[in-house]
Amino acid sequence: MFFDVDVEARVGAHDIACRFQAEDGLTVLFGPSGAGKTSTLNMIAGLLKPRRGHIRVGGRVLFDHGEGINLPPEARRVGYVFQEPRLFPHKRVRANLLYGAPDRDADPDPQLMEVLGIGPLLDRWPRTLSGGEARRVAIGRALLSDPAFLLLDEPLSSLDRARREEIMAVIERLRDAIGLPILMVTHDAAEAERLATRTIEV
Amino acid sequence: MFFDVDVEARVGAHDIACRFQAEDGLTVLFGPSGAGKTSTLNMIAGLLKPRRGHIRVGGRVLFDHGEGINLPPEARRVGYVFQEPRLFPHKRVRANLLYGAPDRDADPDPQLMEVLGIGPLLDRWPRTLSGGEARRVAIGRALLSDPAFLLLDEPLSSLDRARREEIMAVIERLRDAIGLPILMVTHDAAEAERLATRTIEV
Amino acid sequence: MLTGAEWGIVALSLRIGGVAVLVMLPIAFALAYLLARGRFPGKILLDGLVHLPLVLPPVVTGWLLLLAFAPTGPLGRIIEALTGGTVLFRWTGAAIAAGVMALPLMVRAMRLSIEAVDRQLESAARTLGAGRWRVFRTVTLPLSVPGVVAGTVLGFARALGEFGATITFVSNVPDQTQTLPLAIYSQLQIPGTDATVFRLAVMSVVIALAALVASEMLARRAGRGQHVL
Amino acid sequence: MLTGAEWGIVALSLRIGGVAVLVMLPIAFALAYLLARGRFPGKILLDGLVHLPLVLPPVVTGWLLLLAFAPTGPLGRIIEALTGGTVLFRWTGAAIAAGVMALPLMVRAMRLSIEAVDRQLESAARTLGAGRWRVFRTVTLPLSVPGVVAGTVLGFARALGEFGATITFVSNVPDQTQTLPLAIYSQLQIPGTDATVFRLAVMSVVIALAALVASEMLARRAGRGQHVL
Amino acid sequence: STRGPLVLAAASLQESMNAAADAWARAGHPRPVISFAGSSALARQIEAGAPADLFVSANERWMDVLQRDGRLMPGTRATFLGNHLVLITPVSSNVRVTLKPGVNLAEIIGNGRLAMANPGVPAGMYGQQALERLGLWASVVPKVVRADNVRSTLALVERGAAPFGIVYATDAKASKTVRVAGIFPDASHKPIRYPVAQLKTSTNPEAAAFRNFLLSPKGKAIFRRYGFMTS
Ligand SMILES: Nc1ncnc2c1ncn2[C@@H]1O[C@H](COP(=O)(O)OP(=O)(O)OP(=O)(O)O)[C@@H](O)[C@H]1O
Ligand SMILES: Nc1ncnc2c1ncn2[C@@H]1O[C@H](COP(=O)(O)OP(=O)(O)OP(=O)(O)O)[C@@H](O)[C@H]1O
Ligand code: MOO
Ligand SMILES: [Mg+2]
Ligand SMILES: [Mg+2]
Repeated sequence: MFFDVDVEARVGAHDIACRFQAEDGLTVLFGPSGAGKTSTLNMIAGLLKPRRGHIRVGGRVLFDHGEGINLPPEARRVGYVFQEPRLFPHKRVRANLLYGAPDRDADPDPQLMEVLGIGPLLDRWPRTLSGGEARRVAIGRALLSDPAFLLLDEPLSSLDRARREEIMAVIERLRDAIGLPILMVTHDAAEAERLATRTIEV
Repeated sequence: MFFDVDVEARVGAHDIACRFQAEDGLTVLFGPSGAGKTSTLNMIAGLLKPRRGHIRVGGRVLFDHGEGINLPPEARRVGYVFQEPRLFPHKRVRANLLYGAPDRDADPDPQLMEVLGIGPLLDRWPRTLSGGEARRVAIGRALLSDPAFLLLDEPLSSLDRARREEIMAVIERLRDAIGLPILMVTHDAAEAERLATRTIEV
Repeated sequence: MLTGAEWGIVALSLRIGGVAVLVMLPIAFALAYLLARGRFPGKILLDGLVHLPLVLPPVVTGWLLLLAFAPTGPLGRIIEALTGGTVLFRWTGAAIAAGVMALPLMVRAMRLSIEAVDRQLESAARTLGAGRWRVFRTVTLPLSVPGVVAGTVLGFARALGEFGATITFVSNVPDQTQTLPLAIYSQLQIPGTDATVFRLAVMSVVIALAALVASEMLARRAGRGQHVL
Repeated sequence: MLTGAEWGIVALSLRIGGVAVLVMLPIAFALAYLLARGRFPGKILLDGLVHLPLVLPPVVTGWLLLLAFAPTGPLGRIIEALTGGTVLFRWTGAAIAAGVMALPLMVRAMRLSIEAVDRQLESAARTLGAGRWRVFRTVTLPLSVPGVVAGTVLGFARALGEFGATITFVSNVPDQTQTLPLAIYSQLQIPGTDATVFRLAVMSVVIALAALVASEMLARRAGRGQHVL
Repeated sequence: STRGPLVLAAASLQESMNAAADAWARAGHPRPVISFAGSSALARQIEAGAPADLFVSANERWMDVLQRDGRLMPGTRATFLGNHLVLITPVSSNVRVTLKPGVNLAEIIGNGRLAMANPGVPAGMYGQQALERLGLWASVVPKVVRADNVRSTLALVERGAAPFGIVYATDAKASKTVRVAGIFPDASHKPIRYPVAQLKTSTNPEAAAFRNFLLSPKGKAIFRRYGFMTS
């Protein structure tokens, strides 16, 4: 049981409850806009504190209301691609990519740069990137941070088909070769069908 | 000839050139990430000044380098849904929606609110909206501003299938019943196929 | 608590500080906007000029004001022609000194907020049909509220505390230019008046704290949509 | 241009203003951060305390400093015990006065920028494995640079122009506490010294303008990624 | 108008001039409005054209300057008060100094400071003159700290910042926390004299009357109570 999530939170006037268990592989979180998908990912990442319940990932307890456990986000080893890019505006693309990397002086993995098509952008400032370019940098940043699992919030939106294919291939490789468990939000049926080991409705 | 666009611009180190003519109906702008789709829309909206060329929409000259014409954005009667929501953070959803409306005291059209599913959000602040909710408000804001034509930059990304269907139906209605010319960026093949009167590659 | 005369001093200080800041508010915002957004030759010069009252010793500012507003000075003549009076030794003169000294603080804070406004929101407003002026009123200005509030508080506090320029420009005239700082200064020069000094100083603090609390509340209300406070 | 003695005054002013601002910089930022982000009882009180030197008449601030640092005062005793000396009538005392007067301006500007930092960027940094301290150093602090620069300029300008608190606290001692404002004031009291006053005033302006230009360049460089300047 | 005349007065006149104004008000006149500062600062404001009614200086020199520049109403200048110059110290100290040539004032001051008014302020000018004539100036000048008028000087000693200060006898008398440690010989400085004059800019109908009151026996008696000499 890689993911063992059972949480409840209140955002504004909304009560969000989510409960699922999932093995390794890629789990698609699925549900209408406003259902609480992002909120759920935020709870798993440690950015939103649940009112009750527990979150266990890969045997580690990240949160347990009863036992008073609540790991800070930086201790959860999560690779989170947010719904919007959230790049650091004061750092160039290279520094953004390496922000969470174990070795911050090394150059970012050329193969990954190639797949993401961001090699030529390394010296640019985030505000000069196009929508899709920013998103690809955000994906790279999360992947380079040596995560124990991935949270992907619609990572492929605003990417063209060819690029999307290539990045899906990367995700598949992470899922299968490295065995990185992945929790992903998507509205794209084709995407879900191709990647999902299982689908959970929020 | 509704759209008659022939422009060139320089953004950073990139030269972007785009030239097309299109009748009424919906024209899909298509091209890989970073190709210059958003830049082109920005030129048509008056937010980015081309280095040369002209932009004519519905017989009106919006820009003509040779004749020194450059209408300000507010005079172009454009309904622009940006790639990111760009809601006014200091105004509630209702005020955001009505910002460009001819009658700013009237309630926003209930039928449109129904389709967009944002009726219950009218009194919320933008920062409390989910990604898809914010996008829907942005669509509503552009549609309510009584535009002469629409520029849509991936308007349906981050929306679930059901909602996407409904909004596509609205766009079809605008296209056919009202005859509003539309220029739209999308990476979704199904979307493009269903809506596009023609497709232009950037 | 305070004697009648002391209440008079408090009232005078509030009037002078209040008028100074209210009159300076639009001027300061216009300058801040120009400095944040404008591109024109001499911008650095204007920037420097605005900062001048901050960097010049207050007594020099007071002295320059005195030269300008004296009956024979350039501004003094204009005022004489318009109103038949003078601002020297009058509360109006003290308000001028306070306003001039407060100006750079107001401009800096406002400018900081204007520079932080996301210009893409202004673009969005223009595509929605809003002209420059409406965009300014409905987007730029409200999004600069934190800076306007901070600038107003700083300016009001500075105006309340103004001393060097006031005493040099309009002297220390009871009921006209004797604000709290000048009154305290006078008392400090009279042996055995520590109790009065203390009372007046406490009054300064109370007024300033009240202004602060009010401004925090204002900022909180105005910022509701923008920040999580 | 200037006489040797006048150059000495300029050098002294720069030293006092520079030391005051440099020492206050981390203190001001820490206070700004606390006020922008902290939630604790007595926050309004701390806020008020920080603003005190701004709102209190400078002469009162000087007087309070004098009471505290006099040989018999609480802080004076500590300093005597530690260093065997005193800050009264010394340039160190003048720097204390200048620093205290500059503090509220520095804190306000920095706070404004800290409040404008997008906290979602901090969340992003934490998911990337950065602890609170690294997030502070690499995200919050650099994104607050506009406020830090503005605060430093305001503070330095204020320190250079400080008059009332300095003269009350450490008097007007040539080579020790006689900064530009005090030197100008001394000259202003003697009718017929306009030429000297003018030279020194111009020098104040030149220094301040130089600091301003330097800060604009700094802000531009630091803000390259953030604003379109 | 019901406003009293605006009087610019030397800082050393704080209590006495207020007492005179009170007495004048009790006699049924509008109370004069008084602004105190160092005489030189006031002279500068008048030079700039500041419209006041009366000026009382702590020395003749600044009145001379104003007269030369035509700022005084002719025939209204009159000298009416005199004072002494003293060395003060906190009451807690028991130092006594006979101020005469050769006394080692620098050593008596020790590590402390000697507070004086700015050189342009009358009290500062008298003080420097006295120390120079007594041959003490060169040795004490490194210890001198300046204040913007005689009352600020007094405050430095009162607050314990400086162990010694040079002020007028009347200032020492006004304070309970300082005492006189030594008196400067009258011959060591120009005689300390306070002239009054009505200013050219004066428009207040009561100005002349209040000036006359100050010069009257009744007025002078008030100042004598505060330690001034009258002529
Ligand atoms: N501060 C808040 N105040 C009120 N409601 C909020 C607040 N934050 C979030 N919500 C609401 O909580 C619900 C869940 O939000 P969440 O962002 O998790 O949705 P989502 O499933 O990710 O949607 P989308 O697919 O549109 O991104 C939404 O209806 C949203 O409006
Ligand atoms: N200020 C700038 N400096 C340098 N390059 C820039 C700047 N602004 C934009 N560009 C580049 O111009 C190109 C076109 O950008 P644009 O936003 O128009 O692309 P797009 O087709 O909309 O891409 P996407 O589908 O990713 O949104 C991109 O390669 C982008 O990196
Ligand atoms: O003019 Mo004074 O009384 O010497 O300060
Ligand atoms: Mg979401
Ligand atoms: Mg784009």
